[in-house]
Amino acid sequence: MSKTTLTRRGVLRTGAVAGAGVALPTIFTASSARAFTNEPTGGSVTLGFNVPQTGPYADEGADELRAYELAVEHLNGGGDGGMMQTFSSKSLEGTGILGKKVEYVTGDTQTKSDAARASAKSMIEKDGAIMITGGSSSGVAVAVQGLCQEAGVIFMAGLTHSNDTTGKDKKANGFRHFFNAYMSGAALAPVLAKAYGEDRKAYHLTADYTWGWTQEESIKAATEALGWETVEAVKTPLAQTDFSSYIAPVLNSGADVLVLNHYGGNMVNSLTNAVQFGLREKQANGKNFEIVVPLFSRLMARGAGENIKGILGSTNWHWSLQDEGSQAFVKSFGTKYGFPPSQAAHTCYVQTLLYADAVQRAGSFDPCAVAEALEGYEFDGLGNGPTLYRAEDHQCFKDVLVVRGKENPTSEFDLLEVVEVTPRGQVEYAPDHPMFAGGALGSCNPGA
Amino acid sequence: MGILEVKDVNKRFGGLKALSEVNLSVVENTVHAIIGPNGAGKSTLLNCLVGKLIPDTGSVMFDGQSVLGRKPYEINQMGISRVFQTPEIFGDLTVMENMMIPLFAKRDGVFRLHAITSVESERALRERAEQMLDDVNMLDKRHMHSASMSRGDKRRLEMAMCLVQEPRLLLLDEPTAGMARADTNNTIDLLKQIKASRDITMCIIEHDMHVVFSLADRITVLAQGTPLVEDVPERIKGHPKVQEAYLGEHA
Amino acid sequence: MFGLGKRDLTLFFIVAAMALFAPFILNPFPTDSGMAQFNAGYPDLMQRFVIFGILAIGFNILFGLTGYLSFGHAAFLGVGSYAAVWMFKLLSMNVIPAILLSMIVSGLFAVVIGYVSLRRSGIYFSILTLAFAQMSYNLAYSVLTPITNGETGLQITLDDPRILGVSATADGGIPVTNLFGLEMRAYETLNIGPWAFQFSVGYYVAAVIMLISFYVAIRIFRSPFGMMLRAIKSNQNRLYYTGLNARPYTLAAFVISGMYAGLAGGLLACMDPLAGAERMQWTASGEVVLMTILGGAGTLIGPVLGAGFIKYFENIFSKINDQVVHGWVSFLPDGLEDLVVALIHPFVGKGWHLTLGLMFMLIVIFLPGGLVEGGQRIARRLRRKPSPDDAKSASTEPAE
Amino acid sequence: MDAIILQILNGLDKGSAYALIALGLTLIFGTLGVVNFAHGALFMIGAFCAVTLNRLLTLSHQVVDETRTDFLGNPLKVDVPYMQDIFGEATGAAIIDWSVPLAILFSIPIMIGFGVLMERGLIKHFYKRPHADQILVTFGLAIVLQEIIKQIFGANPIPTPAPDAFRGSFDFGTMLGFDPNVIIYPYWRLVYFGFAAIIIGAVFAFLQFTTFGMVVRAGMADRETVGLLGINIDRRFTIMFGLAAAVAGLAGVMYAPINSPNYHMGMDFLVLSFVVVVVGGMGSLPGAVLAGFLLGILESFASMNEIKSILPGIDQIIIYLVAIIILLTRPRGLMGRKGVMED
Repeated sequence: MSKTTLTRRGVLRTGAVAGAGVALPTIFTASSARAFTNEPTGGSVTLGFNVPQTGPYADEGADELRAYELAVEHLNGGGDGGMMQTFSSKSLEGTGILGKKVEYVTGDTQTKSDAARASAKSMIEKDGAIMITGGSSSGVAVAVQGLCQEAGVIFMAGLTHSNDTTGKDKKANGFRHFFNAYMSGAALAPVLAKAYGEDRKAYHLTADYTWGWTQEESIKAATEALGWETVEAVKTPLAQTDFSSYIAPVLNSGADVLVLNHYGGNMVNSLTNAVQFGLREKQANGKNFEIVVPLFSRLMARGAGENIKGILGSTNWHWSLQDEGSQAFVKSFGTKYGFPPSQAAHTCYVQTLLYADAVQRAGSFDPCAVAEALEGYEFDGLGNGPTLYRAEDHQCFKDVLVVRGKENPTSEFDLLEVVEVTPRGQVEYAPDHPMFAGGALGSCNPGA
Repeated sequence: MGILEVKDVNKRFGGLKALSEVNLSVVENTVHAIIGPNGAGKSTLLNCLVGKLIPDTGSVMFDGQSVLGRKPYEINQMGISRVFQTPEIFGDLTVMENMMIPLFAKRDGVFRLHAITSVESERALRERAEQMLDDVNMLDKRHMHSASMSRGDKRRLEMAMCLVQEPRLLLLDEPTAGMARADTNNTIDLLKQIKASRDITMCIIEHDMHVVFSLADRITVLAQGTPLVEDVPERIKGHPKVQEAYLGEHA
Repeated sequence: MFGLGKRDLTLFFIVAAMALFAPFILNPFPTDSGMAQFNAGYPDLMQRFVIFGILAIGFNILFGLTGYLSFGHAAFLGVGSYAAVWMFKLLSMNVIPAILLSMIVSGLFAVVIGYVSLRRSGIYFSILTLAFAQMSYNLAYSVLTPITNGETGLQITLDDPRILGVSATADGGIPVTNLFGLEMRAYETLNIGPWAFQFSVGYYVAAVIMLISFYVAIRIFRSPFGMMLRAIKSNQNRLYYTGLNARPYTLAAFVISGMYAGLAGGLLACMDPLAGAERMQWTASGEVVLMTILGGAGTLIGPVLGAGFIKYFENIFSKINDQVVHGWVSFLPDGLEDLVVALIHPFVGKGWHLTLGLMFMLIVIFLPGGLVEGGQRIARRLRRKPSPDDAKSASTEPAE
Repeated sequence: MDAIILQILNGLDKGSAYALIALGLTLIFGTLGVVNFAHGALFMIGAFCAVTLNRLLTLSHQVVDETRTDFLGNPLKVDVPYMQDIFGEATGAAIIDWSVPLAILFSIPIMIGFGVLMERGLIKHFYKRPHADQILVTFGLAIVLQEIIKQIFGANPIPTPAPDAFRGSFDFGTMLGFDPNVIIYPYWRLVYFGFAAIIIGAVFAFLQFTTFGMVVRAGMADRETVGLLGINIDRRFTIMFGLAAAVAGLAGVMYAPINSPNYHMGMDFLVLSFVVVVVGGMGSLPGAVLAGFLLGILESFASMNEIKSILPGIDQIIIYLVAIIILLTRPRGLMGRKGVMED
């Protein structure tokens, strides 16, 4: 792969060369007619899959990687085609993207914004990746999104749930398919009110960093609108492993619902601890004490074992969905790997197809053309029903699932049951909603 | 009036009275030895002189200035150098570097951020160091790693490090402890040579009578924290109190 | 020349030549070959090599010379990065003020932490520095989010004031870090046959600063100050009775070392304007310690080698996936190919930590003096005179 | 008042975990003079002993249940543990239910063996090396161990529940005259506290009242002299390393139900356990126990809303803040000896 990359803003001036003290040979390539960063010239195109491979989210990252490999296989015409059969757009033909064979490189985000950016940069600078995708936390997603904006490549976010990703930190080159904290609140609140009544007092435990805060804010707003009262909202350190000192005072606080705004290891531990304290067998204010986990991840929930039984939460997607698209995806993923895909795998697979389709429709890999093709795009057949990629903030709007921990699971994967599919209309919000205000998309950057 | 004046010094460790009413006067340009049986308070007294310990009462004056409450490095800057019982040198450094450090301390004081010039470029100091090493017959060992030398060489290096600072008072804490007879004699010769070649006051704490009587101009005998007697060596030898308190147990 | 001895000068020129030709040295494999995976000559990684080199050189001034093992050095790296990004947000995108401020702020931070921590020595000192760094990290991630932007890290945005610059470029983008107009991210690619070599402005700026830092470090090592620091490591008691106060010396070394770390942090932000809180985490501090010991503590070049070693693993080994491994061994018969891939699989890609851990153990067990000792052994074997004399002189030379 | 009692209780419980981990660490340091960064990994391996036993007990064969289907629509295969085949359904289920307590027995020989192997195979070559080298090699070992566990068990936490009999929590409040549900504490955590107290007591008794312990204590004070007396102190130290590993392992086994074990739980505890040991004073066993409880209680208090509202973020830094204050006021920690680890 030979390439001549010269950024438009970054042309080396002669004086600058001398200034840097670099003696450059005369065979130096002249400013070439490259239109955008990493324009694929050969018979293939390289995508960058940037997922956590070490650290606490490594399993989630591994599942994302499986989904990406499956997507690449399908794009190149292998396997059973998966969701390409059910996707409302028929522009993908199984011949790669724009006739170029899809290749990929992988990297490790380590769930650190720093490492994630280093990894993404190496994909862009060394491997010539034209699009970066993946990730399992919002901090990383926002950081890598910012990098892709500066470098002039498209970023298709993986699992990121914070409002900020398409709120105050939104970028013209970044796109999110996954749902967000606001949507969780909007979908979950009515179900909570129906199941537990409208006269409830909630106690929030919140992971003390940006994602936790936006989720707490969203859930509070949604539940308070339905008549709940928030007794207390306590921040817990991210590094906390034992939540006993935060859970011990809950029962005596006058609250009758505990909301755990935690994810990953934090969620597993806080939920386990809460159940250990016997909260779910207790009565408060004459009602059964309840626990709510607004963002559920089946993969991580396994770590909490029996403790998740009967607990309500929301999720982006679940393999038990019966629509055609989900079924097709579960079938090809399950056949290849022997177990059902996670919601992280689903969103990553879908993001890859959406990107490929947008390139195909735009007829170009130019990030600006791709962004234009994605903006305001309506599609269906990728699970979650009819979906809109909103132009104003690059957020997907689609149905959200409210789930409950299953009482009698048939296997280690069968942990959640879908309680309600909240229709898209109920979770939509205005682009200038206060929880999302403060940022600007800016203009699309093609790099070059 | 001696260069070092110790007056009415008392020091207790809990219930133990280590020093009581110690008075001592060291005359300039003499060798003053302090002897006494184990536990007599010799080391405690020495530590009071160098700032490691602070007496409970009394005063320690060096050249008319009090040393009490000063840190060891400040006392050194006043002109007191100390040789330890087991040689304390910079083991990771070469012999030459060991010599340069006291010279810098003498010239630049307790702290100076001298990060730009190189040690190599300090010609004048290097020459002084080499001269001193020559005086103690160690010039050929100047590039050696000091930790790898024999104990005798380490002792000589330590003395050279102290002497190169041209101290007005040199304190020696059992300089021949644990040495073989031949090494002891070498050390005595070295100290004699030092004494002969320059104006220096020495204060020696010593167990070995042979060493004491070879070197000392005056001797103070310490027993149970109190000076028993102070006199010239000839008279100390036959002093009955000393026989009883100290020599008796050795004889 | 330059006030350096002959050996130091040679070493300096070797390092300078390596830094200058790094784009060639680090890209030995043609881009279309299977081994291209091992090429490290792309701007981001080359920048990281020299920047973490600066960090390790600075750490070595403290640890290698005085023996004080700071377990909180990453705090200065993080503080330097935050200072630089704030400079980009408030003043201008020029890197000079950013670098200066990052050094000043981290220096002040080091004065405070050093003044308190240096009251203790040994592991008590290590734990004090660790405690300060962890406190900084935990607070930066949570309560101090208004200053640090917490989880995401501090970024530059379109609505920053930038009083001496522009908030946004003419076409609506975020302006780029530059040195008087010379953009850090600009790079040129030179194609020679199947090889491609990238020359990045950011890399050369960082490399020049690294060479200056390296030069200053050599001067410090050879100065009376450096000798005092080694004396502190060797025998503090003797130092006190020689009329020297160890505390200001160690504090000066701590602050210099902290400013090196701040410089590295500022440079990281110059190359990529984002400051993440995890830069201050204890694992990041541990990484600096590992770099220095792995390369050879107390030697001049060791820390730079150690930094390169660890960053290479982190960025190259983590990117080797099964598909790549299959590519290497595709010439083997199918069954054997799968077997080889299965054998390599645990050590690459998501298993890069395992390889790194094994390498740590092997190096510490067999090369107590780090990579520098490995190099010395090879050099000695090449010279074919393994006399005991030689071994002795190697161990007595404190700095190579 | 009730909140304070609750947090003291909680602090004692947390403290018992800290003390138990720190005890093994300081035992190794005190006897062998080795800074063992792999101690957290030993704790983690202990927890995974519980996971492994649970896996072994639930080894199953599959029975096809035609009435249900799996996620691909094929007939569901239901796992039936061999234990239930051998001992009958009820007894088999009970044995599996009690897998964590059973793992105590299972883990002791494994951990002692592992500790001895580690000491003979690796640590003994590092007695004379600088502490920095010891840190590096044990840190490398810790990474290798946790990566191996990750390759086998994955990165996600693995639920390892306590026996059903210990579910729920005990109401202290009613005993003290408070309303019900005011001061409650989970049974298993109380078991953990008791267990930790027994182990700590046993270690102290062992060192205090046995000849072996006396020799080891003498060796801790002055290794050379004891060696000169013709006592093979090295072999005893090897055994001590095995015991320290077992203590760490047992702490891990019993901790498994409190927080589901994951491969990096050792690293999470590593920094904390070092802080505990240093605050207690390097090499001091009572110091480590005291510091463990002290930090546990202070951490619990710092997490109270009343305190957090005055000092936001205090729970993030309390451990480190306390460590700094203690080290500045007591140079060698709470009960440290002079001259240990100061060079």
